[in-house]
Amino acid sequence: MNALILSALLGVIMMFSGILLKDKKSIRGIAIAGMLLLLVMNVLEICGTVFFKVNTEGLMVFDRYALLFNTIAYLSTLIYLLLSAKDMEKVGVNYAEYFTLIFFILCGITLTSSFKSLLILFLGIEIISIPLYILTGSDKRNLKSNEASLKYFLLGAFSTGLMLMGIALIYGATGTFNTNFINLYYESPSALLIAGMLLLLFSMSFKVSAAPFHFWTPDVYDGAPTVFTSFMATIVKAAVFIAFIRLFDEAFGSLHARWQLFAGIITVATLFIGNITAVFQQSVKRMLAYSSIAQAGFMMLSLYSLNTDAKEGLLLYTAAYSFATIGIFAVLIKMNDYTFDGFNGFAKKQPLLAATTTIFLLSLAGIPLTAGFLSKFFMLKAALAGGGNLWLVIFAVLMAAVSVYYYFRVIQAMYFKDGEGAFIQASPFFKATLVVLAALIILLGIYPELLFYWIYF
Amino acid sequence: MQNVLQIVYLIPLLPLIGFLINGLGRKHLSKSLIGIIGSGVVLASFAISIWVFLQVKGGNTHDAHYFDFINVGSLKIPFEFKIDQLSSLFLLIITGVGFLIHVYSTAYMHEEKTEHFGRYFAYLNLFIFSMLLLVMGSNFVIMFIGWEGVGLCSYLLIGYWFKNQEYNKAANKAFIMNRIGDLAFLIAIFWIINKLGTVSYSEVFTAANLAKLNTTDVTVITLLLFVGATGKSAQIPLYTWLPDAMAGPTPVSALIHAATMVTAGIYMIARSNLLYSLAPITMDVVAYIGLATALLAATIALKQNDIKKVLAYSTVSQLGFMFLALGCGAYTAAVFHVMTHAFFKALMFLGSGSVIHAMGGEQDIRNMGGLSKKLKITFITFLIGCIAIAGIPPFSGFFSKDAILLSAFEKNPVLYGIALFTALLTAFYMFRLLFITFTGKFRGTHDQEHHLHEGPAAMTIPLIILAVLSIIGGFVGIPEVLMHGGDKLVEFLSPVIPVHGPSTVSHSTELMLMGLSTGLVVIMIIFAWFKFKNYQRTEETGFGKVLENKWYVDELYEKIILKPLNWLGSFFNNVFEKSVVDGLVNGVGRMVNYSSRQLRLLQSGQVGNYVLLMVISMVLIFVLQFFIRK
Amino acid sequence: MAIMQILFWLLSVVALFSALMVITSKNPVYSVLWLIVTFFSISGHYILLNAQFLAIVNIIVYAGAIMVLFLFVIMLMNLNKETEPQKNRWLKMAGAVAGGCLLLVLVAALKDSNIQNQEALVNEGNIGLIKNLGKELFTTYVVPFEISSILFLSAMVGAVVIGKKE
Amino acid sequence: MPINYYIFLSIALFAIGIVGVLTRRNAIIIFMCIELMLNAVNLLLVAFSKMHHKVVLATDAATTVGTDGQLFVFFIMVVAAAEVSVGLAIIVMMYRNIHSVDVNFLNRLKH
Amino acid sequence: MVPVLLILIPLLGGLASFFIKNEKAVRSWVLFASLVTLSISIFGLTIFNSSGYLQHQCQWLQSLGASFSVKLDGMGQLLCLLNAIAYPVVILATWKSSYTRSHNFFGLMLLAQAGMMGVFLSMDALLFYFFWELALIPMYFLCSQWGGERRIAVTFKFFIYTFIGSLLMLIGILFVYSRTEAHTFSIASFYDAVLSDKEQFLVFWLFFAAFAIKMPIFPFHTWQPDTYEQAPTATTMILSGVMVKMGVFGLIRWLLPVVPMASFQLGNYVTTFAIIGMIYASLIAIQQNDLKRLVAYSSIAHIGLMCAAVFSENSSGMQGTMIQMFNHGINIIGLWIVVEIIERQFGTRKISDLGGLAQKAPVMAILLVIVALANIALPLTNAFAGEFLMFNGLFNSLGSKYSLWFTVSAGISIILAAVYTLNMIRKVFYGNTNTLTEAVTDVAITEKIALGIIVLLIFIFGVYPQALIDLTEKISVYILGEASLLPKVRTH
Repeated sequence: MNALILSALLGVIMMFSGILLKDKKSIRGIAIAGMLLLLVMNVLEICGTVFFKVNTEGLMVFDRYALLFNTIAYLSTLIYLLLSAKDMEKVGVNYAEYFTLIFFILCGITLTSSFKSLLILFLGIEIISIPLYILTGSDKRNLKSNEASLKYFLLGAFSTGLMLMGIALIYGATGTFNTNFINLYYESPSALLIAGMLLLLFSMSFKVSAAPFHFWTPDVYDGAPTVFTSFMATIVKAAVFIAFIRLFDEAFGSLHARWQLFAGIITVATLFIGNITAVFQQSVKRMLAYSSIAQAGFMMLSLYSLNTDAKEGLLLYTAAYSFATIGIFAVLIKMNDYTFDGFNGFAKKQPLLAATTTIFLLSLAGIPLTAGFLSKFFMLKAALAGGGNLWLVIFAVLMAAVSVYYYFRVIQAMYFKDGEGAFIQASPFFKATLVVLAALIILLGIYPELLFYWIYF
Repeated sequence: MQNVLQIVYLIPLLPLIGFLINGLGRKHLSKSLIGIIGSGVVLASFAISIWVFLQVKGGNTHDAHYFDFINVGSLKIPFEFKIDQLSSLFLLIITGVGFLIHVYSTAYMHEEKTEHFGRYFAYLNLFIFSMLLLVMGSNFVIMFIGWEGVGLCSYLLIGYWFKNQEYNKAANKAFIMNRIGDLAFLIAIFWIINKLGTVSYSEVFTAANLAKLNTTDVTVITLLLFVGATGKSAQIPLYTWLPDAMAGPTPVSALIHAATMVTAGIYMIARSNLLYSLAPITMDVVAYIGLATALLAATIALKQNDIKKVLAYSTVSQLGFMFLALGCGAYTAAVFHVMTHAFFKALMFLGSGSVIHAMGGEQDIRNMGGLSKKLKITFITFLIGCIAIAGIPPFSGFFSKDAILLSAFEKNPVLYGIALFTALLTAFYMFRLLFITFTGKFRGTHDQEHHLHEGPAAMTIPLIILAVLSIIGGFVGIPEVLMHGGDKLVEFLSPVIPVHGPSTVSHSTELMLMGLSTGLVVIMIIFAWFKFKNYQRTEETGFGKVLENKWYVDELYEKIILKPLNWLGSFFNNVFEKSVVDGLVNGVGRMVNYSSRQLRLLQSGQVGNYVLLMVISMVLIFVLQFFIRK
Repeated sequence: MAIMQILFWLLSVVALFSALMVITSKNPVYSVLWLIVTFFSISGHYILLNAQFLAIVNIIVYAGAIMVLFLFVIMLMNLNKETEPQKNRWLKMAGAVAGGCLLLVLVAALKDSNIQNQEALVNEGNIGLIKNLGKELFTTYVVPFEISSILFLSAMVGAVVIGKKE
Repeated sequence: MPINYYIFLSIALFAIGIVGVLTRRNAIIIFMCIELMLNAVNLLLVAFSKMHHKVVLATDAATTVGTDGQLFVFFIMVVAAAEVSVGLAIIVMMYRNIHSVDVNFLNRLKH
Repeated sequence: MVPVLLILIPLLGGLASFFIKNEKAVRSWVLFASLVTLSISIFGLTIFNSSGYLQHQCQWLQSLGASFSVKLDGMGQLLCLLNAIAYPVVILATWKSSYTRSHNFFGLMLLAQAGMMGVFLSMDALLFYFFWELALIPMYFLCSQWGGERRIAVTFKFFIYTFIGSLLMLIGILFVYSRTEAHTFSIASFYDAVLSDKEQFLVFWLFFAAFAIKMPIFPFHTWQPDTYEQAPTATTMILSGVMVKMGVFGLIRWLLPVVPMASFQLGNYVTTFAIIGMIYASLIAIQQNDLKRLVAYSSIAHIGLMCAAVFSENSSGMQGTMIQMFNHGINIIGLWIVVEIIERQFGTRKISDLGGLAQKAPVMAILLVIVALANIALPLTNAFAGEFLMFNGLFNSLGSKYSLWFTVSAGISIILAAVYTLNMIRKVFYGNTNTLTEAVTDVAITEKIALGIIVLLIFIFGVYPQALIDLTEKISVYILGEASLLPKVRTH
């Protein structure tokens, strides 16, 4: 609750700061300070100090899982702002508004991570989506940006329609929007319920860009201004995933056997399309878009196998994935050639950045000692637990091997090829932040208890 | 109290030390010093061997255990020396002949550069060391160590002049052919381990253990051992390396490829005679192979013109005789022949060495002739050698060969007939060699002619000593008929090689056979004298050419073994490796790439298509849910 | 009850027909108008179901504000002509078929659901009245209500960001 | 009214909306079709709310069961309004740049 | 404590050396670090049997059921010793050859060492996997940064290929884990895990994929010759000397005891392939004209024998393999050193371009001949005991009725080994010098030391292999006990 209200307030504050202050630096300052405050508030709430006692009975529940995820999301956002806030200036004039929207999105994230009623889920997702449509299109002079935003908007609205239809059907079958009550209707569920559930599955798959509902992702991530791609590819996606697994755990957990097959199909499709298509990309940005699909495929495993490992693992996964991807994007933004060749000879010019980028890539590829490995490990473990589907796991693993191919192409370009990848100088602060981020990833990779400790202490 | 024979480790140790000194210090020591060290250590071990021999003669045999070599689970392979009649006898031969040849070498190799001189002696010492290991080992593994060791040394010494790639090829050939034999030997060892769980003679050759082995086991083991022997002792089909081995310096040929190493096979079989006695089939095989080899080699030797080649083939032939003896169960006779053969064959090789030395490296007998005037000692000693090998009483060769022929006759008169024929051939080609080389008039160049001279004392003295030995060496085994209790060797070896009853052949027959062989040999020699006393070079034709070309056996091997293997190798290397092993892996990679290129076309960029695809997949899933998996 | 039946059928037919016209008529302006008709008929259904508040809101917000906005934009882009470029036939066909399949599948799936014999209370029941809804909205649903204000804020900001000339 | 009628009616409207999205090229029309889909949902929700209301009404005269359904519709309208404002803004921006609202021209980003 | 140090010192040493920019300094630092490691591992040998110091366990990832537990048992001792010896030798041998940004080079080398140490020491499946990958990553960078001209593609193939293997192994690990009673990754619980026959086969292949690719055995060896050819020689030494042993090690520690049934049943097939591979590789080796490729293929042949011997599942084969892992490591490093010297002097590895080195560089010639002879397992060189035992094991293997044929055909490959080794010696060192080899200079002092150490080891363990055998006796008995199909008697 702290975070929810505060983030809304911060959004408003940023809005006015845009009008009052002209100096971008101070605007950025406020935003980062606010972000920090937000983070602190949230941690306080975890520790049990709630400032706003609002009764959200049956609508929201701020349990530890939600709060923990919020912490991850806020932390990633903080890092994201520290790394890339400056680069938003390049996008357009409405500097403060961007922050406003980001804070509103965080507000939506807070909703989706802690909803108990489908109404809140719906509102949350909309609060996330609408600002994203705008951020995607915020580079107005850039046709790609326009196109991306329009595509995103049309498809997003369409999927919203699907979602609403699903909710309506479920309401018809159960007469409630509260997930816990929905979960009670498991013996001889009516066709309405099943249909609604499937529609929700589709629309959520769309939001997390799982095949075959992923089509918007590459275009939108590619077209959107890179700063915002970074944001929506990481924190937003993670948040929606948390909502996804919450929904299907709390509302349809009792029907698991019913939808597991479809979850499996979607997982396989996502893994396949994401990884295979990424192989042939020439632009790193687009490659990362596909890789985000591939990673989504791995996260889908947690949905497929709905158990404790899966849920904990998903938390770790979101953290690992967000951190790594934010890091890579932060570096990518500074490049002015987004193709693989743009990275040629990068290590010679910027050894430190190259090293950190390598760590991020290794983490995405799931190499041990990085958080990426453990998160994938959790997914596999969850999928195998209790005689899960071995072939699915083997397939996932082979796809992970494929993913190594395109991640390592970047490493090869950076280290083993020579070239004039022109590169805007990075401030020492930027470098320091990246190093901290990399250290964080390694730390999570060696000592994940750091995270799990908070779930039950 | 500990047995005095515990110190026998000195015998192999001294040559090893010599090897180390000469090997490491070859740059810094003077030639004379190298020579002294090289020969000295062997002399020392010879002295110890004599002492050991006397000990053994006094009835003191001993297994000297030093440390556990390999000790896995129930399998125990100690590093242990066995000192008994057989090994002590071989010790004498190896160290004794070895010493003489070392001495000879000091003079023969004197033109070599110091470091190479040192290298040479290092190799020789190393060889002596391994050979001693071979005969002293108290179990098959130690024997195998020596076995491969001598193989290595022969490889090194054949390739001693490493600038000449032909020599190196010969060296490789020797080593690899030996390896083939060694593999069989190895498998035999595994078989024994598998059946008896031990490898040491004292345990394998106990009646209890031998009883454990059924006929097939014994037959297979013995056959495998025999294959090993054919490798080392140059029998059919693995004999072809020996003539090529003549690439090495002549003393080496004398030591390794005549006196000692090649007799390892005989030693092994004699050592495991108890096994062989249980395997009649193997015995036949051994006998026939031996005889066949003897005959084949003898025929080839008839037409060779390289002095050393002739001797090489005669060696192969003589080894064949020894195997014949083994095959006929006359192990003692074989060992006896090993000894005498060591004397006269070493003698003849050294003799040929001094000839070559005198001729300045010339080896083709067609360019020699009439050397008897210049090289008196060489001529006389060589003559003695020839008489010995031809088997004229009372020279050593007579007794040993007679024993063999007798055993052959016992087994089967046909064998005897062929063996006798071979013996006659031997006499013929040896004297052919003698006459072409030493009689008639000189056919070489002029500077060769007035450069002819007898070698220094270091070369002549060994010759003389060996000559004496080849004369008297036979008296240790005078057959019963000629002198009662004359056959000292048999009774000496009896603890190792049990004597099975008195010979079935009546004394009269035996005497008759002796007379027959001797007579025929003499005739042969006279025939050779008339044919070759003044030899003119003639081109070989017809069958003679086949013999000159060694029955084209090398070419045959080339065709049926080397070519196919090479073809297979290049097929694997160029075709299989690239197209299959790599092909599969790269193929997968290419497939991924291709499917990636196709799959991205799905991302058409058209919103309409995206929605369409989404709707279709929705419909499909609905259908799946509601109409297929009710 | 008969009058209710008739009204229901009438409204349904109107709704479906106008909806079809929306997607078939060449001229965008017509589509807008037809859509407005659809909205009206849906509002009619609301009234039928005695959900007066929603009926009103639907007319005001949708048929009123939103549709006017649409119309306004279309006029602004003067798209009011017949010459809208068409998709190629096969794609249209495919689209139609796919949509039809979805319809069929859903109908087939839901026709014998376990609530098929239930009925929607028509013309009675007062939950649809402003009084009741308002009470609920400002007690139980106050939080979402406030949250939706954020939605509007962000929409507003967004409109500014997108629309403002630079 | 049997609830099935409402279900079918709204599903039909929904499907029509989808077909519209699939068959038209004009972004605005597509958007309108999406609005149509939303309305179909609204109708369905109201119908369901009344259905549930009826069930309970039989036992308890003062029940407010079903209110949440209608409130949900209210929220949907709210969201739709917001969406429309943003969506039209985007479409206008698009039109400013390429002087067309034809979605088939949105093909810079592909593969 | 000792095992922890064995991992930590290379790790820290490596990390430290990233920051030493001066080449000379970093060399000496790395040499120092590796010597410290060596001394520790020797210390470990001296306190063998006093197990208190030789194992260490502490909490790590307990929420996953894993723990950081390392133990220095006989096999571990042997391989860690190999690993520890290899590094100083390699560093000395490559003292002359310089690398761009050498601090990175040596840093990565030491990291790889740490990883391999971990693999040999870890008593926890997850930990094992961690180190398994950890050893691979530095190798990737080493090979594709400092290798030959085709390095990037080749190394990438190598990396992905092995990576796929290890991922499959990961699945296997997870699968077994899900079947353990205690739900831990500890090796004991893995040995106790009860799997049905079907599951055993499954797990067998999953694990075997990783090991087969790593060793590699026919037909999974496609990465190896290219990688050895392209990688910088120092790296190749470590790859073939130490890293390849990880595969065999894995078979022994993580495959046989975990799925005894499947290992017993499938042993014959594996052995068949291993032996086909031996002959295949030997025949190819005869054809090679490139020294590196020749050695690479010979290594495939040797590894094949080890793999076959492991599956003979008797003490002779098992211990033979264990000591052979060590000895083969020593010998092949020796071979690489000579290759390295030759390549650095003449800039070519083509056998046909060389010749007559023996005249000009006798020391090199002699040392090479010794190493080469060890490579073909001549008696009184270290390899003999190992190969003898392995062949013996193969011949006496209980599982197979084809053991005789296995032995014979495997034996053929040792004849072929003699062929290519001797031909190599003949063509490179004997005969007359040519214009290229006229200018050869004999080995430098550092190389002499390196090769000297190797030759010394060759002879020590050739004459007294029992030292190694004693070291590995207990562990091999233990593992065979675990791997036996008879009802197990638990010792832990």
